[in-house]
Amino acid sequence: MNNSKLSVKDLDFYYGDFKALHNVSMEVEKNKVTALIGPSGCGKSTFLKTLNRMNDLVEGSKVHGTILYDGEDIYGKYDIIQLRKKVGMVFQAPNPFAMSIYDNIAYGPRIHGIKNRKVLDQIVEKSLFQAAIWDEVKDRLNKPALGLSGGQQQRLCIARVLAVEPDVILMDEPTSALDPVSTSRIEDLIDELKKDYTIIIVTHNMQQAGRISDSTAFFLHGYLEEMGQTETIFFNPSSKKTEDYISGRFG
Amino acid sequence: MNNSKLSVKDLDFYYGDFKALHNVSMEVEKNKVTALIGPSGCGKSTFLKTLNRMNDLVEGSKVHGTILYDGEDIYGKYDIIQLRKKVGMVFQAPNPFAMSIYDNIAYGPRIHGIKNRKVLDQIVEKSLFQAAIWDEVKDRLNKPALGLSGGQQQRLCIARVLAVEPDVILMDEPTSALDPVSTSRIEDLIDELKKDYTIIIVTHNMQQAGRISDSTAFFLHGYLEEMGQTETIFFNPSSKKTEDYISGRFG
Amino acid sequence: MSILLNTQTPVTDISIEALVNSEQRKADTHYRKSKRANTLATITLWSAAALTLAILVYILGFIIYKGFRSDNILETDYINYGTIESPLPWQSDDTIMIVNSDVRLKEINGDNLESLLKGKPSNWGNINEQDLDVIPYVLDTAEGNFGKKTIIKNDVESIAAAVENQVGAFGIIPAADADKIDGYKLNVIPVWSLGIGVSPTVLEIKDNKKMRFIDGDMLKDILRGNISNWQEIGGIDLPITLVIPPAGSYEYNAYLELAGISEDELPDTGISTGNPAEYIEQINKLDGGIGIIQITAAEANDMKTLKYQYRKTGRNIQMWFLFEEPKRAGRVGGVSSIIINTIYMVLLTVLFSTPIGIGAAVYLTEYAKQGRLVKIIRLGTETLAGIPSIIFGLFGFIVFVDYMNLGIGLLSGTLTLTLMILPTIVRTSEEAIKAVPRSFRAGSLALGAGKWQTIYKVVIPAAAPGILTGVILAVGRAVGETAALLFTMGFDYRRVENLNTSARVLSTHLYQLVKEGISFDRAFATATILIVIVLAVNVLSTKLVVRKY
Amino acid sequence: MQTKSRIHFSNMMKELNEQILKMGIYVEEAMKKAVAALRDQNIELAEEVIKEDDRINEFELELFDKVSILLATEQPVATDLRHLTGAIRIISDLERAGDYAVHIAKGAKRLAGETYITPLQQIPEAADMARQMLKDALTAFVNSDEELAREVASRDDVLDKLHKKLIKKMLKYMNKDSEAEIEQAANLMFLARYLERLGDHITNVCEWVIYSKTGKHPEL
Amino acid sequence: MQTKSRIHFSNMMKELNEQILKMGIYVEEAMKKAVAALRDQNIELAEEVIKEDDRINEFELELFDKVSILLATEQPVATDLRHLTGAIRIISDLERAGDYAVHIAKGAKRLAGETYITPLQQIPEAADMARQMLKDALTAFVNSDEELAREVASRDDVLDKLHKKLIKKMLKYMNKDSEAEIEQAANLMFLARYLERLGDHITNVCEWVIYSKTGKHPEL
Amino acid sequence: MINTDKKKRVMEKAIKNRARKEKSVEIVLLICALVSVISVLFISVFIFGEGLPLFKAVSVGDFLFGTDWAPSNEENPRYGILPFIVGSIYITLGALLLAVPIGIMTAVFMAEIADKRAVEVMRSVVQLLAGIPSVIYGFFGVIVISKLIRETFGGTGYSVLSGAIILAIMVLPTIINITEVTITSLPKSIKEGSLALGGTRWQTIFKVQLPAAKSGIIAGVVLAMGRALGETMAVLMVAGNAPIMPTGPLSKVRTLTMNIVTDMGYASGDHRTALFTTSIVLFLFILILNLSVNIIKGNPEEIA
Repeated sequence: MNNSKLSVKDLDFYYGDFKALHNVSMEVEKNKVTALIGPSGCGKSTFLKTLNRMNDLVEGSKVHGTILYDGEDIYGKYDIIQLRKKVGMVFQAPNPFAMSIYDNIAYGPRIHGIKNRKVLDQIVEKSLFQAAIWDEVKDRLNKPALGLSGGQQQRLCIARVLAVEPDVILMDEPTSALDPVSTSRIEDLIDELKKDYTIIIVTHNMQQAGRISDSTAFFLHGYLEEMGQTETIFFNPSSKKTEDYISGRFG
Repeated sequence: MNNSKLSVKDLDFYYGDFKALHNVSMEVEKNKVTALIGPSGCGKSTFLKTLNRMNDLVEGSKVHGTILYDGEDIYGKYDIIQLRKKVGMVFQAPNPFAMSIYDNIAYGPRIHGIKNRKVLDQIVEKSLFQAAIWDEVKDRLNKPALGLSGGQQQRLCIARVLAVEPDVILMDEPTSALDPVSTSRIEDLIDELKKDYTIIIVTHNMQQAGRISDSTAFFLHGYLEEMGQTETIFFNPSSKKTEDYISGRFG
Repeated sequence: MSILLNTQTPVTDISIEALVNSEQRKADTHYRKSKRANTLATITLWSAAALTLAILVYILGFIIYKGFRSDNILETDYINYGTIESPLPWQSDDTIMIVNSDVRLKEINGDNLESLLKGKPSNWGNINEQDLDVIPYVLDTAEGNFGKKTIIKNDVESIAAAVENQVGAFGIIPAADADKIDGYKLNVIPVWSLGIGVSPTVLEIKDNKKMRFIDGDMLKDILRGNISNWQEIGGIDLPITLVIPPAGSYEYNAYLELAGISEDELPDTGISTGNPAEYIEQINKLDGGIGIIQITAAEANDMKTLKYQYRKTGRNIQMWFLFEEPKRAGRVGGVSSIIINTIYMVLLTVLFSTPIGIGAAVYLTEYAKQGRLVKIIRLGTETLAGIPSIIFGLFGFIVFVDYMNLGIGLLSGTLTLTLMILPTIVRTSEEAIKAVPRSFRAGSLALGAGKWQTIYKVVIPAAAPGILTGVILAVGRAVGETAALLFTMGFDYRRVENLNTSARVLSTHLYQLVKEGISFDRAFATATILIVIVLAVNVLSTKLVVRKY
Repeated sequence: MQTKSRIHFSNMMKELNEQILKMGIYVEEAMKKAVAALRDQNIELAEEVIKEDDRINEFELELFDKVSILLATEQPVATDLRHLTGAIRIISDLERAGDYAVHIAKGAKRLAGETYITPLQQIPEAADMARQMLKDALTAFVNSDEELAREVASRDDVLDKLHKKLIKKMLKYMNKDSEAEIEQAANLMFLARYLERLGDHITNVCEWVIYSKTGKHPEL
Repeated sequence: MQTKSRIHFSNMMKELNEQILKMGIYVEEAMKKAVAALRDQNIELAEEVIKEDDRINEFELELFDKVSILLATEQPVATDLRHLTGAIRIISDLERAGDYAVHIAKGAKRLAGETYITPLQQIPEAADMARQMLKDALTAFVNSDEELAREVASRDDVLDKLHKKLIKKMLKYMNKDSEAEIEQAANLMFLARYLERLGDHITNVCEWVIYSKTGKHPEL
Repeated sequence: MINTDKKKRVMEKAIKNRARKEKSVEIVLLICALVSVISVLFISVFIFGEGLPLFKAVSVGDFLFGTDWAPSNEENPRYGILPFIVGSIYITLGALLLAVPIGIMTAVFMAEIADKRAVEVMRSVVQLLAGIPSVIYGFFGVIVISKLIRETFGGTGYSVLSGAIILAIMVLPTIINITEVTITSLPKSIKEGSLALGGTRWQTIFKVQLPAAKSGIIAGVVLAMGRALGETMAVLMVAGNAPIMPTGPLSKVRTLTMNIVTDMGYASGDHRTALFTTSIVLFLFILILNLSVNIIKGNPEEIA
């Protein structure tokens, strides 16, 4: 597939002896929103974290299979720092650093060697603008980021990711800690961002997956049970298990 | 209304100087499930807690107005211990005590003076049975309750409430900490329990309110914005705010 | 993007490429730098942790090692070397010493043996720090200047039997009769009687240097003729003149054994002598002369002797140490009464502090309304926790000892300690109680339980492991505390009789032993006991894993 | 992970199905009565049909609301959702079928005084057939029985043939001179037409059954 | 608490509305062409209408799926939901309207060779009126314009009157002797009937508009 | 019916008893809670009561800034404690200088680098270091540190340096514990956030985590300072205990705490009072440090 940004082949993942992912293969299309759904412990978050190797942090974890990012194997020679720069991540709970709003956004560019203040200014403004929070914070860039509301913090975190110019953005239940209003805003933002980025989002909220994603992958017990167009998954899934899950029934 | 179990009239509630509830009036029907919905901080949980005076625990809280339980004013001479016995409560996160399953259920009857082992045995079995968890735990009544899964713990907590023979059961987002499977079970249980009990449930999950409740009350900024048959609220609410909230839109 | 757009204008293309290249290079450099910094930082952090670990291992290892194994450099007039059996200096025949098996004795030198036989001292304490009466037995054939208490028997077997049965008894028997004591439960003790005789010139002071002692290796080298000048072993510049004892004499055999050589290997430089008198004279007369000799003989002839330095290793702390009462400021005996005092102190302290501590914690977490009172109580607790123990000591001294007239003793001490560890218990209990989820309380209250019922039946049981951990940690602290006890509990090392009796505990005992320089071996042993308690406290407190809710 | 969950929803769905069946029975009854009225020239029966159509219409709206409320409160997806959207169309077809019964009843009223130009044969026959089809189609819906639905739909051809036959016959009568006969023939032609349309609606129901089962729109 | 949220959903709804309008235009075109074919006795035009009906039918299914998918993925409630369930019924009415255009086209084909017994006047008139009603009804739907919907529905009476007038006229012709004339009259009667039905469907659309606005089923 | 009546009566009785009990329990608990406060009050009152009268005989200036401590001089007793104040400060700062870098780095190691088992080992190491009684540290100092200093730098080995080293070891656990707790209690997501942006571990620790843990670490250092300042036994045994102004790292030194212990055994009259006055100075030092810990610690909670 030419449009494939990430291409996962026969991925197995182990936490110690526990096999958390079984033989997962998946193509993630460019400039699309792909939602990963499934019950708790199904491996969706684990899978997400294999994509920018955040799982390397877990002791005793092991990966088999290949993940190609733009055709290169990220578990091969691909440099992990470069990978994480290209494949950004937004977390469940907003996690701004205990610094000013400006420094939060500038943190990424700075650690990647950009020191010129003007360039940083530009990056900060652009990122905040893209994350649809510029208007709310432009007058208090030097205030602590922790003073923002939860929803604002999450958009700030998205802006922080945008500042290092990623290609793919992974989101791990980015709205589960937010109220409905903030959730709506983030969802709108995701809709906006997919013009420029490839987005993969884990969500336990089926409605959310339905609303914002183009493709949906359903994980169960570490297996990729079904993947397809979101419309198909929600309207006419081929697997009984998928249907049971999305319709809130089991067994 | 003859069918009214709880009758709230012109209730104001203050946390210190902050007025958390404004002039709320509501009739809660017997053997029905009433859902309280609304955005975070709208007062729905606060309202719930006024019904069994759990809000008394909060320093500086103040109540105006009347709440009649079976016609008696619970903020009048009504004994608080009796009230809480009659108006049981299930919490957001399952909170079994750090004791055995048996002792958890027997705790309530014991503090109310029942010491006879045979009677306790009966109560324990009946309550667990009612809470649809008897089959899962009957062989390990003496094991610690904290060893159960989240969903089981929550049903245990419901059983614990049933053991003191309440009349009304208040539930404060009882499934928000549970996975979809456990949530389904609790919802089924609620459907079952309403035959014998009057249930009031706070939920931030609108779908849940739709699924399980007979009446729905929508709170906003401490006001009871709208209350009515769940079907009406979800299908044809009279308030624009209600509609915006339930359809995920604001403003 | 712009690169793609500009492909039609090659000029711009090149400049952009150059720009991109330079940017790329800059990024690469930065990238390499940050990687290197990362490695360096990791190494530094590892080292810091390793250092911390090393400090602990060293401290514990050192003290525990010394606690179980005494390892001292000692100096004596006598050669303590190998298995040399010596004749008693005042007897011509070889003799051996047999000792009751309860007497802790591994070797003895001639002087000590002689004084024991004379009945001075009459207690083993001076010899081996053991509080036992000395009961000497000798054969009627033995010659010597014996004390009044020395019991004379007429056969070896009866001596052996008496020594076996009487605690503190020892006997002297001919070496030839060694086979007669087979089957008796008693110890045979080697007796040292040899010393190192030198000519007075060796001990002269020159250039601020003086020959002071000699150790086993030096002696061996000298006897083998490997060393020719005193300078080589720290003495003055003076050639060594080795005097060889008369062939066949006791000294001669000892010489060979000490040097580890056969007769043929005797060094050529050595000056041979024919009889004991000549031997003694040669040593005395020759410049830099040296020879091994019976101390009694040396004393009799006014011969100078060199100190012999040796390393004495052995078991230090042993079971008896725990179960014997200390005597003579701890110089003698064990620490049994001190351990008992320590236990009393801990029990009393826990008894006083635990209920108050838990009560305070419960009040703070469950009852107190957020307000000035809580702030004051919390501030009070924190301040109390920060006050140095010496100030507690002073306070205890004025208030409990002086003002309340409880005297320096157990009660004053434990009350002082109670105040000291109270904050620890309050704080850990508070944390344990706070860690019990609020939902437990809500759950209980919502069932119609009262507040105290809820606390008593739900909260405290759930917090019990945490509270217990706190108490154990507090015990650990109490056991180790010294400064607060200096002026409040006193130093009486006997077992306490009542609450007002001055009482020494392990920590103060250790302090006394070190401060007064009584015995470092005892100090190490006491420190080891303290450390074992600390280890036990730690293991216990971590074993009580605080429940995760 | 077995749990018999969403009991409430399952019950609601079952109730809905039962009510759709009930509506089907009403329509069928109306059909039966209308044809009987036609055959027996029974004006009262015909009027009864006309009057009862209101009930069917109301029933449709009631069921429509019920489906909507299920959509609002239970937020179903996949098969459940298709079942409900299919139901919206099915009740609309049923209502339409009811309308045709009314049309027939009205026709019956108009023709009540006249002597039939020819013994009524095909019309009651076709009506019986249509009624059976309707019954079966709803059974297929309730049981999500795709095969039955296809079979019922195939029967429509027979109905069409009957219709054509009747039209031909009527046109013959229309060539006659009697004004009354011509008018009657025209009337009967309309009635036959209604029955044919009814068949189409039943075919539609079958299509929706298959759709709600498979998610695909079949061409029957 | 102001936020212009659920942009995606709003866009999807807008798109759906546009497509329903588009479907309406198709139907209207078909209507226009069919009536033109009838008037001008243009067989080709008639056949075009018949052929193009497939597109309308497909369009209906497409829109139905679109609505279903919106229901599945966006899980709307209240007004949004009613708008969507209303849409299901409206597109079904539009499709039916398309069918009537086909019927008219078929009639046009049948009558193509004949000389009209009377100048066609009412039929194109009624058709124009119906087309305008259709347009307005859909505008009302897209704008949730209750008033317009009511107004459009009220126009149906005029349509009905026109129809009755035409029927009366035709029955007159039927009393004549010419076989051809009678058949033509019968045919034209049918055509008029279709237009009347069309009006009913447009009225239905109006009802659904009001329903999706108010949640209540109006009786228009 | 009879049964329910009985049940009801039983319950009513239970309710009545409960109410009475609740009140008395609360009072008892309040008394427990007040013990700490009362103790602190008593300690202050008695220390000040015993110590302040000295200023009748000696001026505050002479006491605080006098460099001569000669209480036994019968004709002209002098009570200058400046050498002890300076000594305390020297030893404390020396100890912090050694302990802070090692402590923080060890804590970072535990929080960020070490695997689970290494962390467990290090935790028990720190806990043990904290648990070892000061008298043992003192003993160890006498046997090992003093000897080391003596053999390396000459002199007696009892010196500021020995005291600082032994105190450094003693306050190490305080610094490690508080720093580690502060770092690990930072939300994991902060670290993940930085790593996910392509930050190296080093950058993450030093640019994100340590700054976020700043106030906790400072609180730990101040707390350690208090410990060091108040420590008695260990320094008493290794620091030489000479009442002179320390001149360098190898100089013998006496701290405030040592001064109290040393003379308390035999002092009387003004001399004894002077010792209490010394303890007032120590007490005030500690109070100031504790207060500042409270202020520093207060901040992160407000943010969180």
